[in-house]
Amino acid sequence: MTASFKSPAEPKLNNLDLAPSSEPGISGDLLEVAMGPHHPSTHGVFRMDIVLDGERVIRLKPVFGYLHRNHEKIAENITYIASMPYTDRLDYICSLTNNWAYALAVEKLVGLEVPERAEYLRIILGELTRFQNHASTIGFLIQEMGASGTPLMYAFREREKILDLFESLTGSRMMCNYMRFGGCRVDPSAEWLDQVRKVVAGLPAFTDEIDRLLTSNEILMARTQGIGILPPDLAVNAGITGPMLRASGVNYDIRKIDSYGIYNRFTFRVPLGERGDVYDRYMIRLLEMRESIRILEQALKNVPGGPIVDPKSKIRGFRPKPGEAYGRIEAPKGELGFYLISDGGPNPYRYRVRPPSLVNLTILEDMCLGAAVADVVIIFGSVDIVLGEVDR
Amino acid sequence: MKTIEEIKAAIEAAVPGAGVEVVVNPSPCAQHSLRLDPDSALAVARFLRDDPELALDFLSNVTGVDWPDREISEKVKVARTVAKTVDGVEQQVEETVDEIRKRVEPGCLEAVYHLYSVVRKHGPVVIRMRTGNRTDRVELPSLTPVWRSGEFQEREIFDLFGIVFNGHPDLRRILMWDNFKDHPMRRDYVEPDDYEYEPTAHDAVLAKAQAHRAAAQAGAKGQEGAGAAQ
Amino acid sequence: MIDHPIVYQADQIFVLLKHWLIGQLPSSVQPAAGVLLSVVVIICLFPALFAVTTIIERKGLGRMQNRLGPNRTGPFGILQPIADGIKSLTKEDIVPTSADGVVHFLAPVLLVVVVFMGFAVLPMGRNMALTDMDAGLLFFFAIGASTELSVFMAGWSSRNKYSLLGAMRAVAQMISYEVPLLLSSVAVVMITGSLSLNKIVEAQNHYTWGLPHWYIFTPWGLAGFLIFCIAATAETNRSPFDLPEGESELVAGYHTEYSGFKFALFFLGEYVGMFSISGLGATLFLGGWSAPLQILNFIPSWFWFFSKLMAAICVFIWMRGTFPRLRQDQLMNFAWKFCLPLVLTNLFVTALWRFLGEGWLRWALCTAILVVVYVAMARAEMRSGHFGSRRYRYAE
Amino acid sequence: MFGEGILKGLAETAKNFFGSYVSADRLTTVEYPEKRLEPIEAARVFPFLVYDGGDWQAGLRCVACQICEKECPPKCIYIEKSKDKKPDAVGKMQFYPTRFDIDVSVCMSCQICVEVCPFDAIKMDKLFELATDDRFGGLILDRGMLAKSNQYFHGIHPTEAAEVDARLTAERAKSAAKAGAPAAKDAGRPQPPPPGEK
Amino acid sequence: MASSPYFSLAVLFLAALAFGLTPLALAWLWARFFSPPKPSLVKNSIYECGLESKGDAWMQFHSAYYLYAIIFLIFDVEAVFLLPFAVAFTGLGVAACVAMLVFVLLLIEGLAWAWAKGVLTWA
Amino acid sequence: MAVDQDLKIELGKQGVFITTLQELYNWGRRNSVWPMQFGLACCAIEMIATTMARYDLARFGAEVFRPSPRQADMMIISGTVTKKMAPQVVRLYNQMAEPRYVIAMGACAISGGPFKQGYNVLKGIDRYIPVDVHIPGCPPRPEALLQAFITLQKKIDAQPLTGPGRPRFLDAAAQGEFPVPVPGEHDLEPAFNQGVWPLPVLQPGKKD
Repeated sequence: MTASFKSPAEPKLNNLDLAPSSEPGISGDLLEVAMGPHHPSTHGVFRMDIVLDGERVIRLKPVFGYLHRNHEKIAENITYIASMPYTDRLDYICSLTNNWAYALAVEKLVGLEVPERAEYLRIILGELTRFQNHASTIGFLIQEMGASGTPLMYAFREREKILDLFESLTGSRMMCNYMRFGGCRVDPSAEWLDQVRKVVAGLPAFTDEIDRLLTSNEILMARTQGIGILPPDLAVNAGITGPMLRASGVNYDIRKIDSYGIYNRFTFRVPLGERGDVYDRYMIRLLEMRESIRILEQALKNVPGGPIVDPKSKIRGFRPKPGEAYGRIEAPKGELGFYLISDGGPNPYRYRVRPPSLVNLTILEDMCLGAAVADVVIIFGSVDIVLGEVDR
Repeated sequence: MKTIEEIKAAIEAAVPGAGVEVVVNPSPCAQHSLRLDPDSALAVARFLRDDPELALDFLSNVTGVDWPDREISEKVKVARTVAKTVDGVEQQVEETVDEIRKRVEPGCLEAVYHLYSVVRKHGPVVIRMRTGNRTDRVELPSLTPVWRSGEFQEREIFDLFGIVFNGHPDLRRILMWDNFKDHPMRRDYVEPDDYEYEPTAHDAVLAKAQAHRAAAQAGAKGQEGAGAAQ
Repeated sequence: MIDHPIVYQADQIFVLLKHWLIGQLPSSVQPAAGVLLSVVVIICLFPALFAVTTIIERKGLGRMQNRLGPNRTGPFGILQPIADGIKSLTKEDIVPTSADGVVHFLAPVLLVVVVFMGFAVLPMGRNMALTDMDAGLLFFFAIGASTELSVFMAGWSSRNKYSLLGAMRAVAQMISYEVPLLLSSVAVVMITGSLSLNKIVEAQNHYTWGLPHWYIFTPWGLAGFLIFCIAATAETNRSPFDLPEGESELVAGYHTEYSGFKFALFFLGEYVGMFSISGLGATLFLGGWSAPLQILNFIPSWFWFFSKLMAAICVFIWMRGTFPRLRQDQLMNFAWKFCLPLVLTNLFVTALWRFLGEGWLRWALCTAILVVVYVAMARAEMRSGHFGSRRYRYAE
Repeated sequence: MFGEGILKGLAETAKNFFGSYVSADRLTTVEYPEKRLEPIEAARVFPFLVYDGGDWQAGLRCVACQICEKECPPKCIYIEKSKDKKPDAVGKMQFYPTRFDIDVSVCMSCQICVEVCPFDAIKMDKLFELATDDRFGGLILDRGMLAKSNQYFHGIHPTEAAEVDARLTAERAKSAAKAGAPAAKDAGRPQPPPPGEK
Repeated sequence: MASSPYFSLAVLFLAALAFGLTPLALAWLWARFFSPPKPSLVKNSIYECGLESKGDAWMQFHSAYYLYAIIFLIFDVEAVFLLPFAVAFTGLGVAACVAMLVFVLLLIEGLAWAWAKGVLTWA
Repeated sequence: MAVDQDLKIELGKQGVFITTLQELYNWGRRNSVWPMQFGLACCAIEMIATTMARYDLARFGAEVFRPSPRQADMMIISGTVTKKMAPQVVRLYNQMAEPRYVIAMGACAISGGPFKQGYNVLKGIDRYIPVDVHIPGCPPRPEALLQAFITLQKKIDAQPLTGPGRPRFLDAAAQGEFPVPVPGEHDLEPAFNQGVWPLPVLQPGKKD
C-alpha cells in the first residue's frame, strides 16, 4: 500500500439539486449543453448533460443506455458457450480479455483445469490485447485533445499488426471468440508463435515513437497535468479499477493480487502515478504497455506443448451443477468480472457482467466539476470507456 | 482472510442484533455468502468497511437476482376423519392420507454485493439482501453511502429489476429511457409484441408480420405494448 | 543580375503581360482596366491556391500518418477539390428556423470579402502589388481585424450552443492575439521607418557576402517572427489554436449550423486568410519576394514570394499533423502573459539595436536580453501552469 | 522544457512524412480494390455448406440434424429437414435439408455452428464482399448460395480441409469395414466427435 | 481617380463580394431547378447532438470575455499610437525614444496591474 | 416535319446539356462523400480502422469526417441502434442536408443482428430511415466497408438528374423528413415509419 493512501472516509455524494451559487453581476447566465449522444468525442453514444458557467462546468450528469443491448438478458436465454461470442462484443476493443474473464468465471463455477499451454496462450493474447487497447486509448485521448489523428493513426498501425495475429489464430480481427471453458479453441502453430515474436520485437519502437511524439510535448503537459485529479481514497471507495486506479497511486493490480492464470510466474512491475490526473493516466498506460512487452517476451520464450483444453470441458450439453461463482480479471480497462448463478440447467440462471467502464464513470462528475468544457472531453477520454461495456 | 463463519461471528459481535445468515455455495470455487437482514445491513456494511482486519474497502460488483414466485408441489400427510362403512356400520374413522398440495412460494428480488479489500488485498466476501416480495415490498437499503461504487450499479438494478434502494442519492433509470415502465431483467418480463422477433425473415415470419399488420389495421390498439411485465 | 534582360523579363513577366493586355484598350480606360485585371488575378489565383492547398494538406497529413491520402479523383487525386466544390454547390442549404437569417447569410460573405482585402497591399513580386499604400501595414491589420466579426456573426446568428461557445472563443482568442501580432510587426516598422510593405521588402533586399538582410536574421527579428507565427496561427484558427471550431469539444464550433456552399466559404476564408497572413509574415521578416541568396537573384521574385508562402502553409499543415490543441485559458494566458511581455521586450530590444550601432556588441546584448526574458517567461508560465516532466515509481 | 517537446514531436511527424516515401513500414496503405492484403488462412466471415463431388444437391454433407440451428447464438440458421432420405456422396442414405437458410444480416461469425457440426458439413467462408442495397434479397443465403464444393474449401482453408478429409476418409473406411452390409442403418447417427470437443 | 489606391480597394471589395455571392447564387439556382430544398420542423431545428435543443443559446455571457475586450482595446490603441512613432523612429533621438518608453511603461504597468488583480485569469 | 426536326435537335442539345450536367453532378457527389463522425458500437471501431493508415478511406476523398450533420453527406450507421438511440439517429438523419446517404454497417444496423432478441434493440434502422447500402458482417472487415462505399458510389453514379427515376432528394414531391419515433412506456412509437419500411414481400420462388 502506498503512503498517500488513507483508509476510506464516507464518500462525498454530490449535491444533486441544480443551484450553483453565483455572484450576481459577475457571471452570466448558465448554459445547459448536452454533449452526446452524437458527439465527436464521446466514444460512441454516451451523453453528458453539462451546465456551464461561461466555459466552466458546474454540473455534469452522465446519461447512459444508448447502447444497452441486453447482453445479460440474452445470455440468460442461451447456453453457456453461446454467450462466449457475445462477450467479444462487450468491450469490443479487447475481446480476448472478455473471453478470458468469462471462461475464468465458468471455470470457477465448474472447477475446470486449464492446461499449461492454454494458460500461456491466454497470457500472450491478453497482453497483446492490453497493448493494443492502451495504444488506441492514448490515440483517442490525444484525438480528443484536438490532434488531427496522428497518434491514433500510429496506434492503429500497430493495432493492425496485432489484429493480424489475432486473425491468423482465431479467424477474426476483433471478435475472436477464442477462449473455451478450460482452455482455448485452436492450437497455434509454431509459425504463428514466430510471427508473434516478430511483432513483439517491433513493439518497443512504437512505444518509443509515442514517447517522443507526446510525452514531453508542452501542449500535452499543459493540457493534462493537474486536470481531472482523482484522490486515491475516493478512487478506492468508488470502485475505480485498472490504470485509472493505479494512476491515483493505489497499488492494486489483479494480475498480482489474484495471480489468476499463471501471472505469478512472470516478473513485471506495476507503474504507479502520483497525482491521479489525466497525464498520470496517460503515462501509466504507456508504462503498462512497456510492462506488457516484458511479459510477452518472457511468455514467448518457453511456450510449453501439450493439450490446449481441459478434456472435461465440452461444448454441447454443458450443464454446470447449481452454484454460483464470481470470476474477475485485470482487463485493460480495469476489473472485469463475471458473476454466474447456475441452477443446473443449460443456460445460466443469472449472468452478470461487472463492467469496469461503467464503474469507472462513477466519479466522472467529481473529476469534471470546475473544469472547462475542453477538459471534460479529455478527462472522459482518460477514463477509457467502451460503451459496449458500459451499457452492455 | 477470515472464513465466512468467522466473519459472521465478527459481525454479530460488532453489530448487536444483526441478522446474518451464511449461504453455502456448492460450486467448486466455494464463494460462500452472507445474507444480511435489510434493517441492519447499513450498519453491517459500515463495519465490514471500517473493521481494520476485514477492511473491505472496495465494492466490486453489485447485482440483482430475480427469484420469481415458485409453485411447489409437495406431499403432505393429512389427518382427516372419513365416514366409512366398516362392517356395515358407518363410523367416523381417523386416517392419514397423502395429499399433493400446491403452494406458491413467494418470490423475491435479491441484491448481491461482492466485496474486496484493497488495503489487505483479500476477498471476495459476498453479501446479499432479499426484498420481501416482488411487487410491493421491493425496498432495500442502499449501500452507496458506504461504497460509492454502488451508485450506478444500484441504479441499474433499480432500472432493470425494480428494487428500490432507500438512501440512494440519485435513484433514476439509468439504461432505459425515463418514461419506460417495465423492469426488463425480471424473468417474467414480456417483450412488446414485435412481429419480427424470429431470427430470419423467412416466410413464416413474413406471414406472422402480415398477420400482425392486419391485426394492427383492424384496430387492435395497444398491441405494441401488450407485454407489461408487472 | 536583375539588369540582365532575360532575367528582368522573367521577373516582370506578369507586369509586362498586364501592360501589354491593357495596352490593347483605349487609353482612357487603361488605369481602370489595369486595376480590374489585377483584381481578377487575385480573385482567381488565391481560390485556386486554396484548392491546391487542400489537396496538399490532405495528402501531406496522410503521409505524416503513414497513408496515401486522396488519390482517386482525377490523376493523383488532384481533382478532389473540384469534386468537393461541386458537391458543396449542389448541397441543400439549411438555415435553422430560429436563427437570424440575415446575419447567418452575411457572415460567410463578409469573411471572404475581408480576407481578400488583405491582398490589396501585399507585394507579391517586384512591382507586383495592387496598391502601394503608404499605410499598407495598418490597412492590413485594420481589415484583418474584421474576420473576428464575421466569425462572431456566424456563431451568434446560428443560435446553437456550440456555435455560440465557438464564437465567444473565437473573439476572445482573435482579439488577444491581435495585440502580439501587431506589436511584433511594429519592430519591423521601427527599423524600416515605413508602413509601406513595398518599402519593407526593399529594405530587406540587400546582401552582404551574398546573404540577405532579412529581418529574421537579427535577434529581434527572429523573436518577432516567432511571436508573429504564433499569433498568426491563432488569428487564422489553425491547430494548435483551432479552438473556435474545436471538433472534439464543440462539434464544429461556430460553423456547426452551416451547410452547402456557405460552409465551403468559411473553409475558403480560413485558407485564404492563411495565405494573406503568411504573405504578410514573409514580407515582414523573410524579405518578401527577395531571393534567399544573392546568386539566386535570377529566379523571378514572384517565385520567391509564393515559395515562402507555400512553405509557411506547409508548416501550418505540419503543425496540424502533430499537435494537440490548447485550452482556452491557456491560450489566453499564453497571449497575455507570455507573448505580450515578450513582444514588448522585443520592442525595447529593437530600439536598443538601433542605438547600439554596428558591431558584435549589439548582437550579444540583444540576444542575451531576449534569451533571458524568454527563459524567465517560460519558467513562470510553467510554474503558473504547474506542469513539467515527471518520474514514475513502480510496485513490484 | 522550452519547446523541445514540441520540436521532438515535429521531428517525429517529419520522419514519418519523409519515411513514407522510402519505407513500406511508414506507408502501410493497401489500396483495396486493386490490391489486397495477403489472405489469412484462418479468417472467417460467414458459414457455407460443403458438398462432395460435382453436384451440390447430391453431395451436400449436411444431414439436417439441426444441431447448428439450435446452437447458433443469434439464431440465424433456419433448416427444414427432409421427409425422405437420399444417398449422400458415399452412397449412404441420409436425410437432407429441403431448406437451409442463413441470414447473414444476423450472423455474428462466431463459428459455433462449425464447432458443433458432427459431420464437417458447415464451414466458415472468407467472402466478405456482400454489400448490397437489397435488404431482403441479398442477405438471406439459401442452400444454393451456401453450397460450395470441397475444392473451394481446400482453396480457402487448405490445412483444415486436409484434416477434415483425412478424418472423413478414415471414418468412412472404418464404418464400411465394421458394418459392411447394414451401412444405411446407422447413417443418421452422428459418429465423429465434434472438433471442438476433442 | 483610377490611380488612387482607394479605387483599387473599391474594385477589390466589389470583386470579392461578387466572388462570395456568385456561388451562393449558383447554389440557389441549382436548388431552384433541380434539388428543391425541403425545410421542415426537425431539419431546421437547432442541432444539439441529436437531441431536441433545450433553452436558448442567446443569453448573457460571462463577464470575463468583456474584460479581455477592454484590455484589448487599450493595447490596440497603444499600438496605433506606437505606429507613427515607429515610422519616425529611424529619425528620432534618444530623448524622443525615452518619452515613448515612458508611455509604453505606463501601459506595461497597467498590464502588470491587471495581471496582479487576476483579470487575466480566464474564468 | 422541319419543325419536329428542329425540336429534336433542340431537345437533343438540352439532353446533352442535362447529361453533361448530370455526369458532372454525379461525379462531384460520388467523389466527395463526407461521412458524419458518428459511431455506435463495435462496427464503429472497424469504421475508424477503415479511415486509418492501412485501409485509408481518404483515398476516395471521404476522410473529411464532419461532426456536424449539416456538412455531412453520408451517415454510416456503425453498430447496434437501440430503441433509446433510434430517435436520435432519425433526428440526426433529418438534420442532414440533402443529398444524404445511409450505409447500414454490420448485422446490428441492418436487422438488430445478434442482439435482435434484446428488448432494447431496434431490429434494423431501415424501419425508420431509408438505407442505401447494407453491409453484413459482425463487424464487417474494413475492406467490406470500402466495398460498400464503392457500391454507394456506383449507386450515386446511376442516379438520373431528371425524370421519374430520379432520387428522392431531386423530387419536390417526395418525402423530405422522416418522423422521429417517440420512446413510449413499453416500446418506441410507432414501431416503424410508414413508407420507409415496406413489409417484406413474400417470395414464393425462394424455395429453390
